Amino acid sequence: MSVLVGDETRLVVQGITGSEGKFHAERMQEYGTNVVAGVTPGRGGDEVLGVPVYDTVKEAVREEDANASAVFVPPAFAGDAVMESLDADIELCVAITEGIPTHDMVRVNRRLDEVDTRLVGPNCPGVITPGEAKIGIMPGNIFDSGNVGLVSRSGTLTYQLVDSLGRRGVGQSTVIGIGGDPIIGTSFIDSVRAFENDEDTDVIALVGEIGGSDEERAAEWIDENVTKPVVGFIAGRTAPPGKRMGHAGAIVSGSGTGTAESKMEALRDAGVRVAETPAGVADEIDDLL
Amino acid sequence: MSVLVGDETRLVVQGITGSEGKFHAERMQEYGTNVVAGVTPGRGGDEVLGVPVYDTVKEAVREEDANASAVFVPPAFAGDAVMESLDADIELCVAITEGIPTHDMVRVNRRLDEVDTRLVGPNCPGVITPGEAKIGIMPGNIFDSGNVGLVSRSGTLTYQLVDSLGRRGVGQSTVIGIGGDPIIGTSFIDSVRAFENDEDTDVIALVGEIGGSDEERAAEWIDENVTKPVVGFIAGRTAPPGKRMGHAGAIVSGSGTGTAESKMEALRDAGVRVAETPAGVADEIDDLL
Amino acid sequence: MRLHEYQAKQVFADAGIPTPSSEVVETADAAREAAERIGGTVAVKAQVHVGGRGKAGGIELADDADEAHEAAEGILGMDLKGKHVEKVLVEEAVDFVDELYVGVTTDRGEGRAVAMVSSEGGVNIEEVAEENPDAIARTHVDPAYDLRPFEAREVVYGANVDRETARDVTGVLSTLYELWDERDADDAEINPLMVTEDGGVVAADAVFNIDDSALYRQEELAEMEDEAFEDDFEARASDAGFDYVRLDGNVGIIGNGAGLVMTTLDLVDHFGGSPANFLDIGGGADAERVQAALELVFEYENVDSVLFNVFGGITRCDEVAQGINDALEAFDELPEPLVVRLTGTNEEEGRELLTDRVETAEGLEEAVKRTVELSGGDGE
Amino acid sequence: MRLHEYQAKQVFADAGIPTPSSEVVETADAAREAAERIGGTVAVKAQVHVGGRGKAGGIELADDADEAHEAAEGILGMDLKGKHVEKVLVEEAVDFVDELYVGVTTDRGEGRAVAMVSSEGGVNIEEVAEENPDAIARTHVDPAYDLRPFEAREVVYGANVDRETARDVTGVLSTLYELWDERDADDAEINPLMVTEDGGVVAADAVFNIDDSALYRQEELAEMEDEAFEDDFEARASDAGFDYVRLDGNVGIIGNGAGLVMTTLDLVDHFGGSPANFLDIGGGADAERVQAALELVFEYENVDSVLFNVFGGITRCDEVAQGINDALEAFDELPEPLVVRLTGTNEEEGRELLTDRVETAEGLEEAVKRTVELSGGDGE
Repeated sequence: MSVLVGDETRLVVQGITGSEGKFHAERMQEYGTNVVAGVTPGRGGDEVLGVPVYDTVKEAVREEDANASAVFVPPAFAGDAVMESLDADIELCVAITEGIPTHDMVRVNRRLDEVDTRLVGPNCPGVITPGEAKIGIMPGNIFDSGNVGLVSRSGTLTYQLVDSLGRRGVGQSTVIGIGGDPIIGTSFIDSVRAFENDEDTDVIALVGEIGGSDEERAAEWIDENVTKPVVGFIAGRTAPPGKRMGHAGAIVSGSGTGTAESKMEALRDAGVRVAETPAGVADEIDDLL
Repeated sequence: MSVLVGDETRLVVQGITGSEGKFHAERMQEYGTNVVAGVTPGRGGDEVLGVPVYDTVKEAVREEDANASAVFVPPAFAGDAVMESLDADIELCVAITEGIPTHDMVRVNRRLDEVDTRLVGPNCPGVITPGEAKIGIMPGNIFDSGNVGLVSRSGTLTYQLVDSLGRRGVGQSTVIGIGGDPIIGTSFIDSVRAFENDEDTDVIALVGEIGGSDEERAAEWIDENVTKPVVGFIAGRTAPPGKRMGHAGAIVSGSGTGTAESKMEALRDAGVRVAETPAGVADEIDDLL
Repeated sequence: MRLHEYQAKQVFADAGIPTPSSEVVETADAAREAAERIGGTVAVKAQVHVGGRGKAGGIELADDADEAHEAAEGILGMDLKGKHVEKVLVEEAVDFVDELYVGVTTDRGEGRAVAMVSSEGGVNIEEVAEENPDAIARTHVDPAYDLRPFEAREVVYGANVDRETARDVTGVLSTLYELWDERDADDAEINPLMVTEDGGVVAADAVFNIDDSALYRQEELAEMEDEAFEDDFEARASDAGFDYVRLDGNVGIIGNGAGLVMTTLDLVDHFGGSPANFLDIGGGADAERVQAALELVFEYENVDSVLFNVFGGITRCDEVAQGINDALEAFDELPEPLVVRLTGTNEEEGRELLTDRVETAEGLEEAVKRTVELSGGDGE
Repeated sequence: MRLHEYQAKQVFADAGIPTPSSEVVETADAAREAAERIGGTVAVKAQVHVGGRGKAGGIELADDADEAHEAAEGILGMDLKGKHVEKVLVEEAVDFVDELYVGVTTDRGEGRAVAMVSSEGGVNIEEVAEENPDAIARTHVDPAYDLRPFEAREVVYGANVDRETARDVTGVLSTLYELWDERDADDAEINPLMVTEDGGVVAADAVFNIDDSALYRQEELAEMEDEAFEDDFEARASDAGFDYVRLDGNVGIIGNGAGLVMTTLDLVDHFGGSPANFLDIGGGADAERVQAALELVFEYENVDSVLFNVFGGITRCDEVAQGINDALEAFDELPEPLVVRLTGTNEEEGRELLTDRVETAEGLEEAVKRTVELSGGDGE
C-alpha cells in the first residue's frame, strides 16, 4: 500500500508543453510514474514524450482514464487549471505552481468543499512514494523506500531531511509536500491521517514552519487520533514578525500569532518529539526505528 | 393536514415597517396567521402590530422561533432579504415582491441548492390554507375551505378561479401562488407533489401561462407520479412571440418555445383535463367532485 | 429591454469585442455619407427588432456610396414584419471564411446562464438546436464561480472551433458572459461571429437584451431605453408604469394582473373578437391610473370597444368603481363604448356605484361577449 | 505589499469611505504649509510600517501650523522601532464621540475572508480578540456569494453599533470587502473608524495589504509599490526576484528554498551567531543570479561572513558550483569570507569544482558553525 500515488496512478500533466511541465513530466516518466496524457489548450492532437496532448482535462479523463493531475501552469492561470481538474473528477491534483494569487485559492478552496478531489499544494514539491511513483518536482534519486511518512510545507528543507535520513539508511514510505502558501488543499491533518492509516508507515515526520495555525491544529488532532510516533520540526524560529520569509504563507503576524514557539509547544504538548535541528530530526527518527 | 402553512406556522414579516408589509401583516393576523415578529434593519427594538421588530432574521428566529418568513421588501433589496431567510434556516420563505432582478434570483437559486428552505415566489400572491392561515396578499375572504389544491403562476387569475369555484360551492385545501417570474423557488412539480401527498386534497388544479417550460415538466411528472385528477388551464394563447405579457416570465420566445399550445398539449398528453376558459376549469372540477 | 443592433454593438465594442466600423443613420443622404467614410462595400441594415431581417429585405449590400443611398432609401420607412424602419446601420462589409454562433443567455429551467458556441453560425440557432443539437456546445454557468476560463475553453473546443481561432472565440465568449453578468442581461449573443481569413473574429450582428427589473442599476443602458422603444404607445405605457403590449385587433383591454389580462385576451379571441392590446394596470386603481390607461387604449386608432376587467381583492370593487367614476370625469365623451366588469370583494356595491356612461357585466364571459359585440364581432 | 497609511487612505477615499483631509509631506516646512491649508488642529503622523506608532512617539497633535512644523521636525528622520521616518501625513484632527474597528482580512484557516466590526476601536484588535472576544462581531464570507448586505448588517448590529451609525458602518464594511475582493487584498482595515457627533464616520487610520502574487493584475496598486518599500535592499531584492528580508545580525545567508533558508537562519542563531538577512535565491543558480545575491548580501555593512547553502536536487550541485565560480569572477576580492555548502545530487563533484576563494563544508551544522566563527561568534 502507498499513500496518494502508486501503480494505479494515471497522470495527466497540465501544461505539458511548457518547459517546466515537459522537463518534469519526463523526470516523472523516468521515475516510473504512469503519465497518460498532457493538457495544453490549443495543442490538442499533438504528442509530447510519447503521450497525447488534449485541449481540456475532461478529454484526458475521457480518453485516457486519467485519475491524477499535476499542474505546471503559470501562476496567473494555475488556479483555473486546478479548478479544471476539480471539475473533471480527478482524484488527486498536485499543484506545483508557486505564486497563485491568494484570492484564486479562496475560490478553489470553496470549490474543494463541493467535489471529491484531493488537492496537494499549491507551491509544493509534490508527492513521492519512493521506488513506485512521484507526482512533482522532487529529485527522485535522493529518496529511498522505507517506513517514515514525511509531510512538509517546504521543498528543499524536505530534501535536506530526506538526505539526512538517507545517510542514516532510513527510507520513506511516502513524502508529501503540502506547500508553502497560506491557502492549500491537503493539510497536515489530512497527511498525518493518511500516514496513520498506512500500513507501510511506522514513524511520521511533520515538518512545519512559521505562519498560520495548521501545525497547532494538527497537534490537537495527533493528540487525539494518532498512535504512531511523530517527530516534528518547525522552521523560522528567528523570523521577525510581519515579514514574509520566502513562502507566501511563512509569516508571523504583527501581533505574534503563527510563531515557531507556539507550534513547537503545541506539538510537544501532543507528545510529538520536536527537534531543534535537521540532524536532530534524523536522530530522533533513527532512535525510534 | 395542510400544505406549507397552518397552525404550526410562526411567521416573521421582512419589511414589516413598510406600508405594504404592515398592511398585509395585519391582514394575515386577522386571517389567523401566527405573526411572531417583524424585521427591518435599524428598527430593532421597536414594536409593530403587537409583535417585536428585529434588525435581522436570525434574531427573529433565535428570539421568537420563527419558522416562516414573508418578504415585503422593495425589489432592489428583496433578493438579499430572501438570502437572509435562507441563511437563517427558515423553513418556508414566501417572497411577494415583484420586480426582483433576474440575476439576483440566479444567486438565490444557487443558494437554494445548499439549504433546506422552501422558497415560494417571488412575484407571487403567497400561500393560503383557507380557514387556517395565509402567508401573502390574497384577499382571504374569497377563499373557502375544501378539497381542491390549486397552484398558479398568476394572482388575480387565481382569485377569478377561486371565485368561480366559490360560486359553485367548491372550496380549496391549499392555494399556492408560485409566481410569475422567470426564476422561482417552488415549481409546479413541487406543488403538485405536495397536493398528491396531501390527504385533504382530492382534485388538483394547475393554472399555468406562457413562457418557460415548467408546465411541460410538470406534465411529464404528473403522468408518472400523480394519482389524483388534475385540471389544467393555460393563459396567454393569444400572446404574440417576443412580448412580455405583464409577468417577467410570461413570454413566448422568438422561436416559439413556451407557447400555450405546447403546454396544453403536454398537459393533455399527461391525462390532465385542460379547460379553455376559467368557467370551464370550475366546471371540470365540479364535475370531478 | 432589447437594444438595437447598433446599440448592442457599441456595448460589445466597448468591452473589447471586434466589430466592423459602422454608423447609424436616419436618412438616405446620411447613409451615402457614412458609406463614403467607411469606404468599400457596406451593408445597410434595418434597425428593428425582428428576426430574419435579411430574408425579409431589411439588409442590403452596397458596393459604393450611391448604392448605399439607394439601399437606405428602400429600407428606411419600410414595414418589416409590422415594424416601421426609422434607422439603418451602415456597416463595413466583412470578408469571412466561416460563421459561428456565440452567446450567453439565461436558462430559466436551470435558473442560471448557459454559454454556447456553435460552428453553425449565421442561421437561427434555435433551429440548429432542434435539428442538429450536436452542433452546439454549451455549459451552464455556476454563479458561484462565474464562467471559468477552462469552461469557456471546453465550450469552444467542444464546438470544434479551429485552433488558430479558438483563443479569440474563447475571449469573446468570456466577454459576453461578463456583459451578461455585469449588465443584468437576459441574452448576449453574436450571430454570426465572422471568422476572417487571418483567423480573427468580427461580430457581424449583436443581440443584447436587458432585464427590465434591473434597469434601475444599469444607468448607462437605461439611457438607451427611449431609443430602444419602437412603439410610442409602449414608451408611454412604460412611463405610466403599465405593462402594455400593442396588438393588431380592435378590442381594447384593461385589467389587473397579468394572468387575468392574458386570459381576457384569450377569451376575446375565443368569442370571435380580436384584442387591440394587453394592458395590466397593476395594483390599485385610482382615478389617475384609470384615466391614463383609458387614454392610452382609446388613442390607438384600431380600437372600437374597450373592456375594463378588474378582480377586486384587497382593493375592493367599490374603491375601483370610484376610481373609474372619477377618471371618467376627464372625458367629455367616451370615444368608444366601455364595458366594465368587476368581480370579487364588494362587487355588488361596486357595480351599483358605476354610472351609465359605461356598460357593466357580471360574469367574465358575458363581459367579453358584450365587448366583442360592440367591436363589431359576433360575440359567439 | 503593505501600503502606507496615506496610500491606503487614498484608495479607501476613492472607494467612497470618508477620510479626513490630509497631505503627505517630506519636510517640516511642507508640513507647516499643509497644516495651514487644512486649518485647525492637525495630526502629524509618521508613515512607517510599525504598530503602535502613537505610543512610540510617531504621532503628534498640532494646534496650528507652527506646532505642525515643530512636530514634523521631531518625527521626520526619527527611528521608529527600527524604521527610518521619511514621510509624515498631516491630517485634519477629527472630533469623535466613539471609535470602532472595521476590517476584512483573509482567514488562512478557513481559506476565506472574515469581515469584522468591533465597538472597541482604536486599540490593538488582536488584543481585543484575546481578552474580550465578544466585543468583536464577525462573519466568514462565502466567496460564492461575496459579502451579502444582510451579512454586513448582522456583523454591524452584532457589534452593537448605534442605530444612527449602523447604516454608515455597514456601508464601510461592504466597501472594505469589495476592496479586499477586487484589489486582491490580504487585509483591509480601519482602526479606528471614528464616529462623529452627528453620527457620521471617518476613517482615522487605514491598513491595506495586497497579495504580492496578485500585483501583476493590480496595476494601480503595483505602481505604489516602490513608495511602499522602506528598505532599499528589499526593493533591489524584489527587482532581482529574490525573497529577501534584512535583519540585524552579521551573518549573511543565501540559500535555495524558503524552508531551508529559514532553517539556516535558525541554525546560525542556534550556534551563537546572528543572521544579517534571509535570501532565497530560488530555483536554479546561474552565475548572474548568484552574483546579484552575493552583491546584495555583501553590500549590507553589518555583514562579516556569508554562508551560501544550497540543496542540489533537480539542479545538480556541479551546476550550482559552476554558477558560483562564474559569479565569483565578477569580484576582484571577496569583501568578507564566504562559506559554501552543497548537498544533494552530485554534491562531491560540486565541491571539487569550487575554487579556494571560498571555504566549503559538507554538513549543514558544520557549515553554519564555520560561518558563525568567521563572523566573530564562537560557533558553538
